Amino acid sequence: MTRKKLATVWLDGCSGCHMSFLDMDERLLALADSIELVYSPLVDFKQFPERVDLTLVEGAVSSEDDLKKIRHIRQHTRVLISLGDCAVTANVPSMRNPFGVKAILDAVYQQPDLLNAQVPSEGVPSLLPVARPVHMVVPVDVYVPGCPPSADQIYFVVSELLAERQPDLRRMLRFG
Amino acid sequence: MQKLLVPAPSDDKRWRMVTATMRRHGYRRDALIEALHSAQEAFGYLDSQSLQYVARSLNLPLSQVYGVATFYSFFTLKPPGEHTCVICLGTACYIKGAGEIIASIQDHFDLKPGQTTPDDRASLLTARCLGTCGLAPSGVFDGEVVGNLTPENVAERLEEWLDHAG
Amino acid sequence: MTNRVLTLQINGQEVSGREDETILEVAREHDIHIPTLCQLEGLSSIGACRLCLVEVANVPKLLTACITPIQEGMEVHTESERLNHYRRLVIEMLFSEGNHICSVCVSNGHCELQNMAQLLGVDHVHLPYRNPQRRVDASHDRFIFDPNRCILCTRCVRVCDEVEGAHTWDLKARGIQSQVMTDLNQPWGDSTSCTSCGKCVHLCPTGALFEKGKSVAEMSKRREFLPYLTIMRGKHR
Amino acid sequence: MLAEDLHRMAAHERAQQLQYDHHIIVCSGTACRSANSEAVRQALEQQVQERSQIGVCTVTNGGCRGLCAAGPMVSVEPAGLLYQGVTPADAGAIVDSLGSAPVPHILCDTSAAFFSKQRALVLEFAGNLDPDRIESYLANGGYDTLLKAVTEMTPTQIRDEIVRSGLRGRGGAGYSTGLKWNTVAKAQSAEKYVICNGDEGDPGAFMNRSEMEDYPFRILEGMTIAAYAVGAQQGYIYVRAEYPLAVSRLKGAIRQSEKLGLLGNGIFGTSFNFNVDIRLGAGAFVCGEETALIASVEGKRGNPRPRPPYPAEHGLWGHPTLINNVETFANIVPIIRNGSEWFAGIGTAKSKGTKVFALSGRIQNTGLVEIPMGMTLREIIYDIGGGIPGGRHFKAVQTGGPSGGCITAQHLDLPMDYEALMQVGTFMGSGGMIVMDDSSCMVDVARYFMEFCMTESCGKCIPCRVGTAQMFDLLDKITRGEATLDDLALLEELADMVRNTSLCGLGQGAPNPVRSTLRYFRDEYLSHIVDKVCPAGVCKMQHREEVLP
Repeated sequence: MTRKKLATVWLDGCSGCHMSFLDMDERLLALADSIELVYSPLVDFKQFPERVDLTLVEGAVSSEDDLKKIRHIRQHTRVLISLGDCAVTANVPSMRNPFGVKAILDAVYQQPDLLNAQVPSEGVPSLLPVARPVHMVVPVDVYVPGCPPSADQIYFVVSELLAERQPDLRRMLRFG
Repeated sequence: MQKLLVPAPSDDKRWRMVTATMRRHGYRRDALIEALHSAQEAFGYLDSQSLQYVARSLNLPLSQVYGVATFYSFFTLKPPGEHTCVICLGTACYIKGAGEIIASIQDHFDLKPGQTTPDDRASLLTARCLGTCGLAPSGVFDGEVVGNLTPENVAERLEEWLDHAG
Repeated sequence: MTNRVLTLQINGQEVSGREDETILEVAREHDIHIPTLCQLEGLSSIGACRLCLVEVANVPKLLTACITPIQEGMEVHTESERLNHYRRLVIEMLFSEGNHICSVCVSNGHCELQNMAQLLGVDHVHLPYRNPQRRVDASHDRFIFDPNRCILCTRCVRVCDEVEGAHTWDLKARGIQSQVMTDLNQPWGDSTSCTSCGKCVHLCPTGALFEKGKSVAEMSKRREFLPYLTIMRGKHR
Repeated sequence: MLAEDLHRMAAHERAQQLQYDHHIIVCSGTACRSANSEAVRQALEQQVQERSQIGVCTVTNGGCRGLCAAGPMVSVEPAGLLYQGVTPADAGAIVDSLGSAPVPHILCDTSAAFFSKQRALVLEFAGNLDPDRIESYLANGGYDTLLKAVTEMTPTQIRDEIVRSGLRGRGGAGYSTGLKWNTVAKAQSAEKYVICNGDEGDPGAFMNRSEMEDYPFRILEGMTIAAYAVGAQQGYIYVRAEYPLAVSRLKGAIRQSEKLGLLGNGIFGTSFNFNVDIRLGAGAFVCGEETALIASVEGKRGNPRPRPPYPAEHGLWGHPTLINNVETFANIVPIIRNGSEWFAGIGTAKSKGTKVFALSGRIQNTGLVEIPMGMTLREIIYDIGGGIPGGRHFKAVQTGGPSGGCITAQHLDLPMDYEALMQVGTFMGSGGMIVMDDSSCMVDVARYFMEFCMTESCGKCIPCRVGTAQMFDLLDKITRGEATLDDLALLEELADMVRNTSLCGLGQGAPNPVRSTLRYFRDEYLSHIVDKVCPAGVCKMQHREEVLP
């Protein structure tokens, strides 16, 4: 049996969803028989592969870089899974949305008591006007809300998808 | 039980109009909107003093009075300018270019609907239909209904008001 | 007033109730769940949240269960794909209207909006978020009002008026601009009418009203007083 | 006042009027006033004086002639002349011409289709009554009908007449007026109310304004008959504060009627008492909805509540309340005076009588017209309305205001009645008719109406509060050229949901302009979305390299 290609992606989030993924513990070993981890912040591949079966996305789409990445990933992924509240609702990253980028950057980098106050502009991707959930940018196939979703839930979703079934856990999951 | 009458906030004669309206309605709670109309007619807008006076006189909670005053768009809690220009945004006026008139006022006088010029000379307001659709686009300049408005003739009138400022 | 007993069907089940009862009351007496958010026993029903809409045979429009009195022979359906679709949209609308960040909310895990989303299977919001800018009012000694989490159910307004009798809360403006506020739209702490009784806080379905000092997920609400007060008031009448 | 007094006053006024050889009547409606009709009247009075015609000619205020865009209108009786666009400078010529050839350059052709195709029931007397003087009304048979009603008919007989006439509510929904009256009459209560809904909030409708300005006594008489028929003692007229002239005319009419005992206790020597008070609206479209209107009369925020219970059983302060539109009340006098059969003989099978429409937008003759139900849209627009100006092409007409829809060229031969309009996806509404030509963008029109509904939503129920805002955002996005087909799908999903789940008519009707324009002008939506082009050239599209989702 060929192993399914799995990727995990970290956009604007706290990495908590990835921690929860790792919390699957020994079940990861069980999964390892049927999946091949082809791209992830947890491993060292630099390029997102041409064809990926399942991609778990953590984090909101907050910057130009996030946007570019997720569009590329969508093109090369069969089943895209929004993992956790940041990907599903934009969650904490969206708390800046009502105020606008300038107000936020000024509040953080232009405080009068800061020495050499200046907004970083080199080597960091510029922020989008608002942080968005992944499905507002590209089509999403499966939603797994939670902050973070539990290891059990992630395991259930991944194993159902590996079995080519649409996981139905809508009433089991909640925001937050 | 006879309720004690609340004294007017000051000896400003304009309060008499408000008091008279409330008295005519027997200080009943349902006179709230009528009382607010009187207060706005007397003072041009509703400040917190008016709202409190009406609330106390009619025995109504402050929040209810504030809620009513802000529900109806006819009431304003901000003092208007010396002159007011109301542009009708009814459908007939919109179809005939009321939107462009508003835009041109915005461009030429830096005045948006609901705003007053910094020198308090003129306020721009919009209405939801003056019922003078036959004259569309129409407006009200200091209480006088004027029809067939154009960006040009509106600008003319506004300039007249603003020029006399100094 | 005579209180005849009427019989009707809810979801195919024969049920009966007094003629002055609503569809919602009769359904609850028979353990049939109809979702609600604005309705609360002990307060007047206003039919605002639209979650309790039900289908009734031979009635073209959907009816508000919390307000509609039962009728003899009525055939009520409380569940259908269409109703569920509408109910999910109502919940999505609420999430899109305010700034609901469950993960950092005092009411996380105790929130009626969050629970309702789960119950109705809302796993994401496909309406654009509106991201309004709303100011938190922490001027009161003991309580905080965070309008970002307010769903305008007006339970606070109703309990303050109908039970406490202070009428500190009311709505200002209208439509998408409406918000609850105290007295003349002043800081809550400056309100002259508030008795600090806290009933509004405990009836609030979300984390919009909460006690100072409570951290994430720590604010669970106590509602036992409401039925008790309602019964006692009934006895005095 | 008793019957003899009424007849004596009427006879006296008629005799007064007969003293004059000529009557010059100047329209004093809002539209003509804003075209300076006051100055015209003063000039005419002055000329009458200067030319020593006092005692021969009288100058009075009159009501609307319908042709609002051509004001100020002046008529001369009994010659039956009508002048349009009169200026104070024309006054001398008009007075000089009395009894001889009319002044040619301002003469209005009253044989034109605009006048000949109309049928005046509500707008009876075509503006010849002086709305400020009860004597003028009495001289033309005013209050005769009330006299007949309270002295010769029982309340049941009156209600039967109204039922048989087939009159339906003129506020828009078209519910049977007679059945509504019966419900209120049957409701058990010591207190009952009659409310006249004059909160004409539809942008583009001004029938009720004109009716209240010109026929305040007729409306009061209709309300009083209604009160007698349902057993009410108190009435309210709820008028928009934006209609100051209507308010002052109604106030004057109430005062004069009270003075003559036509309102108050023991009307015409019977035991029937009825008083009327005015309540000012304050700028909330939702208050046109019955339950919101009641909340507003009670001095509260205009929040509607779910029906049932209907106001007919549980209305103002919890008492049975009859709420009818201004025009409905204006129809009562002719029905009772001429009989239900006469009324039922006008109109179509299910829609009886006439309807007053306000024609505006891209049409030659903007103004007020009254037509028998069942006339086709083509006759209204091309014959009465004089067609589309500037060589442009008719595109659609919006009826029913922000809760209505559009009627397109393919339905120009549609007979105007309640059912026919419903079939093509709009409704009668209160009678606003806004004509659009090929220079109007239908998406922009839909966006305009949605903005209206969004700002007028009371905010009580979630679908209307949030749904109208979301739909407005989507329409705005489409008119900016930034929307996708997914946005269009979402718009349609929301339109269905808001329509079916909103608490009151405002929310339920808010998606109608969208649904209707999507039904007939989907291609315009698609060209905004797919090609990023506004076919009418109204919307300013943002051409961006990459549009962010």
